[in-house]
Amino acid sequence: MAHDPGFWMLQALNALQLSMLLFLLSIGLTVIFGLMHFVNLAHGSLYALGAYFGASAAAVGGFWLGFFVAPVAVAGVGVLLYSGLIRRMRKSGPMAQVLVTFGLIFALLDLTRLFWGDLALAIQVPQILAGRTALLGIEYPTYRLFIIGLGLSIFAALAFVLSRTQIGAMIRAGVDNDAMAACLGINVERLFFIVFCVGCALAGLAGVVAAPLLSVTPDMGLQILIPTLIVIVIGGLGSLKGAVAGSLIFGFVQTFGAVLAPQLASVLIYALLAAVLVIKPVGLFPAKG
Amino acid sequence: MFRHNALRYAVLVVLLAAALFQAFTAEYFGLEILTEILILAILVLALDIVAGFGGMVSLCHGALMGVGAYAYALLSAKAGIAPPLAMAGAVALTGVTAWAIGAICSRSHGIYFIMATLAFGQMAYSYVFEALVFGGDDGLGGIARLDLGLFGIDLNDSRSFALFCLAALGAVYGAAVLILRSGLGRSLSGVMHNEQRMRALGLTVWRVKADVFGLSGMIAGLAGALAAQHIMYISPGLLSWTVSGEALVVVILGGLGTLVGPLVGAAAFVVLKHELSGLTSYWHLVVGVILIAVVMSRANGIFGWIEARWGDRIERRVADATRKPEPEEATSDA
Amino acid sequence: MLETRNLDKSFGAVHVTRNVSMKLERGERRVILGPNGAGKTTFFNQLVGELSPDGGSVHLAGEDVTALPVAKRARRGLSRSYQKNTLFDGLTVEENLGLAAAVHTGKATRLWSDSLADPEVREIVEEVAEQVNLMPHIHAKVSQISYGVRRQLEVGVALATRPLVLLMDEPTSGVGPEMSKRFHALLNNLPRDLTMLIIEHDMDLAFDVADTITVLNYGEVVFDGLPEQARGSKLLKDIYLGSWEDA
Amino acid sequence: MKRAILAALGLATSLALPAAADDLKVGLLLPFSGVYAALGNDIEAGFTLALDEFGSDTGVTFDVVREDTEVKPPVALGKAKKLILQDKVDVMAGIVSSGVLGAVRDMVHGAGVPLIVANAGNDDATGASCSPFITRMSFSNGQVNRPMGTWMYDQGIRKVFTLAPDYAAGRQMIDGFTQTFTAAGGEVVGQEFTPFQKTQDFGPYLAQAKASGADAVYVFYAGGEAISFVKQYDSFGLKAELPLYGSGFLTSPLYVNAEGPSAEGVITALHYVPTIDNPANAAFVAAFKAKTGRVPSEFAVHGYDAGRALVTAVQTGARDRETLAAALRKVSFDGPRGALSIDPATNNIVQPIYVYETVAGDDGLTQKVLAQLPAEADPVNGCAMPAVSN
Repeated sequence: MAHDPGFWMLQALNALQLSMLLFLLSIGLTVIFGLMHFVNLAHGSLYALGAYFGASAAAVGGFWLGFFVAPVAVAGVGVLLYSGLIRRMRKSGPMAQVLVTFGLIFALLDLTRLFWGDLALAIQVPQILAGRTALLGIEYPTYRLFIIGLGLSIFAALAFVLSRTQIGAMIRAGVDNDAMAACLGINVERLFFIVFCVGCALAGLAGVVAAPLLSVTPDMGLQILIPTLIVIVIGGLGSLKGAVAGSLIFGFVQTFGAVLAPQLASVLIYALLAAVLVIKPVGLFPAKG
Repeated sequence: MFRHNALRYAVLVVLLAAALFQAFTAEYFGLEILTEILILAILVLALDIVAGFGGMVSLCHGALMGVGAYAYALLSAKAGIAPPLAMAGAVALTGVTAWAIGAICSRSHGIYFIMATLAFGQMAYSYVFEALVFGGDDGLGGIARLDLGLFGIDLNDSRSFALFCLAALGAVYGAAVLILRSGLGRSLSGVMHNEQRMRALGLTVWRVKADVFGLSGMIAGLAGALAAQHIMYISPGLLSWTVSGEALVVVILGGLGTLVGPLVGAAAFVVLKHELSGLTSYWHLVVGVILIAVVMSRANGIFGWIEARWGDRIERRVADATRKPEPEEATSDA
Repeated sequence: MLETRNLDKSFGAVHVTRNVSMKLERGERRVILGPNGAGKTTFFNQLVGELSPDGGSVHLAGEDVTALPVAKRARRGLSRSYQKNTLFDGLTVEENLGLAAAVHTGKATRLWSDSLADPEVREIVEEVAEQVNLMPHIHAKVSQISYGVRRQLEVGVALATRPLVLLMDEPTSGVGPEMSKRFHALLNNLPRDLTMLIIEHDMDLAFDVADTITVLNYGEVVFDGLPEQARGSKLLKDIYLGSWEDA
Repeated sequence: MKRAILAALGLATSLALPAAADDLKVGLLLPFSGVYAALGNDIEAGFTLALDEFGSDTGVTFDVVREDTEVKPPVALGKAKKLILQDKVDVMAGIVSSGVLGAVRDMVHGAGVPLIVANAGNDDATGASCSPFITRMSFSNGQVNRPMGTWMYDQGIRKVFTLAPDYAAGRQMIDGFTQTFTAAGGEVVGQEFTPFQKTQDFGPYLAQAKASGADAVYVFYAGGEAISFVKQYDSFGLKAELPLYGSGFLTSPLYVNAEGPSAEGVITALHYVPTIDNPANAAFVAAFKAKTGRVPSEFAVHGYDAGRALVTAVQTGARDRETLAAALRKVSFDGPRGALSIDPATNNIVQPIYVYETVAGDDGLTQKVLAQLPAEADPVNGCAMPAVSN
């Protein structure tokens, strides 16, 4: 395995790119869990929907139209889900929630097949992001750098919102202790609604951003679900820090596992998850409360 | 703790009668469906023991069934061990595997437990998928059924095999009831209700969880060994997490923690699936919507719903007859 | 019978247990008094092993049990009840007691027999039910009995492991004074060789059962002596009255 | 209960009616849901097209019973048993995944029902586990790739890095290629197998390929993985310095539009592309387009030729399981793929292989045939086939 530094640099960027994509997905899921104690297994399906909405819009008005339409449209689906299902399920136990969202996976999978067919769709990378950029002595696909940049910006924006704004303070209060949040006169219901929709929008964004990299197929939601769950469970459910840490761990283990131990590549991440849960049964950075 | 009541007995009798009727009157495809139901029923009983009576919601029971199926196939077809011994071996091996998983996951709860079991299931799946000994994704064929020629039974006949599975299901049901009524079963329900207190009373909680998970794994392994014999061919798809997910759906649709409910659920699920997949290739949509509707109705599955309607009435009648006057302020007689 | 040596515990900057040393002889009934937040329950949690101390040791019947997990200490005869009811809600009174008795008799992990049908278990269940006056409710579910009876059951479950040392965290918490009196009478009727350590909030009630009294304040032992000495103690009055109202 | 199930499945009627003398019951076993649903639909469209086109003047009515395998071997086996034992079909066709083929093999062989394989390419199916009742009208994994090894060496390529998903088909495809490539004198400088259907980011492997010092990369991917792979290969800018070759499924017409410009210039080998220049293909492409509005894929042609093989067998007078099986093994005709025949030693198809480049055409991407490599029968590979009777 004697490779030049450029090789490892390239792999590190690959790992970072995968981490950022997973971060976009897991952050929404984990905040929704932290705040509402709601496990949304259909989060992956929302990601697939984002890719499909994006592909349809991109076919009409190019990548950037898809880029902006997808999160909004998926947030719209989030509004429907929230008012139709989620709000009524809030008081039910986790089992019921897991099952309802399991049912949603089934339903959304077939709905995408009904609307968009079984054939794979695609979104082309816009001209400005096509090609490669020279960076630290290596050439790296510009679009992948865009994903890394987007992930980091979303992370920075969320960190700012959560630490510096009033709504961020409310969310932190809610994650730590919902009873206290209610005492502080926060309209918890509305807060949940906003956070749920933002989480959905981020999943939609992840979908449309991933689409030019991958293929848009009905089962893409199911494929991403397990990695996303692994990320948030390794990190600790409901924890922002955990979502970041989990995404990075997953991205790097997956990427370098494929390079250094290809025979173990598919087992490695599950073994890591099992190991984390044995040592820290509630993940690395569990949310308090 | 599991208890039978009049309703549960009645449903059991109806189910048994329906299964026997189907076994003796159905043609080929009907028998095929019946056998599929019976094997799924064994698997969901295994899952109900841990999930419904121990709060251990497992997403690796599909994988455990797969372990049983592969163990049987390897022992009988590759190692040349006699089928009855291979079956015992498969059950034991799955039990040991499950015991280890249960022991390791015993400290995790709720969603973490679900994810931890998922991780182990996926590990097994990935391993079997890629290991060449197991035939990779092409699977293994040429699996023989148990030879009961000694008793004049030919299991290669669909009807006999269906009845054999029915007998196995009956035995498993009996075993499940015995497990749940044993000291171990009582401790399990104690752990589900209040794990901290059981520990404070001196119970080694992880052992109880692991033991029950291991027993449940043995049952799942039996389901696997039967499934391997039923289709006489196995593939890694058997271990996929969606199989565990479907089993969980069946348990919930039927009624978690009722033993009888999951049996109803297994029958309903298989029949529904076959009816729908014959009508449309979008049958997942229908199943999804039904699942959402059942859970949203807040009933504990189909059987839970029946029990809530009728069970209450029965319970009340019994209670009315035996109630003793008790003061509202009743505290202590000390 | 039960002894702590220099037990110490902090949560971050908060020092919750300060160098606590305490010794209970066999059959001794000691009451721990102290205002809210004095660290009484935290101290209990360290005794039974639900919390591990930063320093110091716990000794049961002459043996160092500091490193043992909760369940092992319990099997060696250390049993506790909780301030908040910690019962098996879906089960009957009999089953609650049975679970505890089954663990004690080693029938709790048997696969081939029902623990509640076991004669040894039955004997303990009946005896404990008599001791804490649960006979009239023996077949009722926890959800069907009143709060006061649940408090009795809370202690009953702890007793059904046949402990050497019984730790009770505010057994009369939340019940009226009249009822508390009767409860203490009931405790006084328990076998004399049972060592008891009781957290009690109400000073007067404490004197009903106490052989000895320990007072904790800010995690520290500020008084250790006989009830008569405590009754007149100025220090005690100050501590207690100071925070009495925030209770 | 039984009545209800059967009625719902639409079986009650088919059970009650005995087949008329000149009715042929055909079981079509394909995935109509799951990841290969698109393939199943294409094969079915081709199959029915062939029955309509060629079957009308045989005087035989083809009664097709279609069953969804869901790409799950146990489900498929159940369905196969149902077709054989309950519907009592005379012949079966279909089967997309090799796993499903492995599952139904013993059943089909044991029951003596002729099966026309319309996709699954597992080498063993016409090798060690061959059967006189199983005739393959599609391809075998090795067959498609073997000619490419020699061809690429002849093009001056000496060092190759290979990539494929880690499952039986992936390994067989790559093995077929490396055998002939190394025999010709080429060197495989690196070989990776990626976790099947679990790899979304090929970046790590692409960086390895780049660092390996190879002249070219040879891969097998299909479906969604093919799309992701081709796009990511292009985005790393590897296409210019490290030309991409592969098994033709990589740039199948079914997926190539989703791959877009990334697929341009990729050179692959396959037994069929819609741009093959012969009259039979021109007619087929026109008919398929008229029926579905799509350009036919290799999957469509599998279905089409499977249907045509069945009709050809019927034309020899075969009407029952035994005679159909015997007749199917002797089928040969000039179809869209050129001259086809069945190798009596293995029952596998013998067909020419086309090397093609994906290029931009007037409306989207199209396939430019670079070479037609002669048809070669697969090695017998452990198959012990009873000789063809009479």
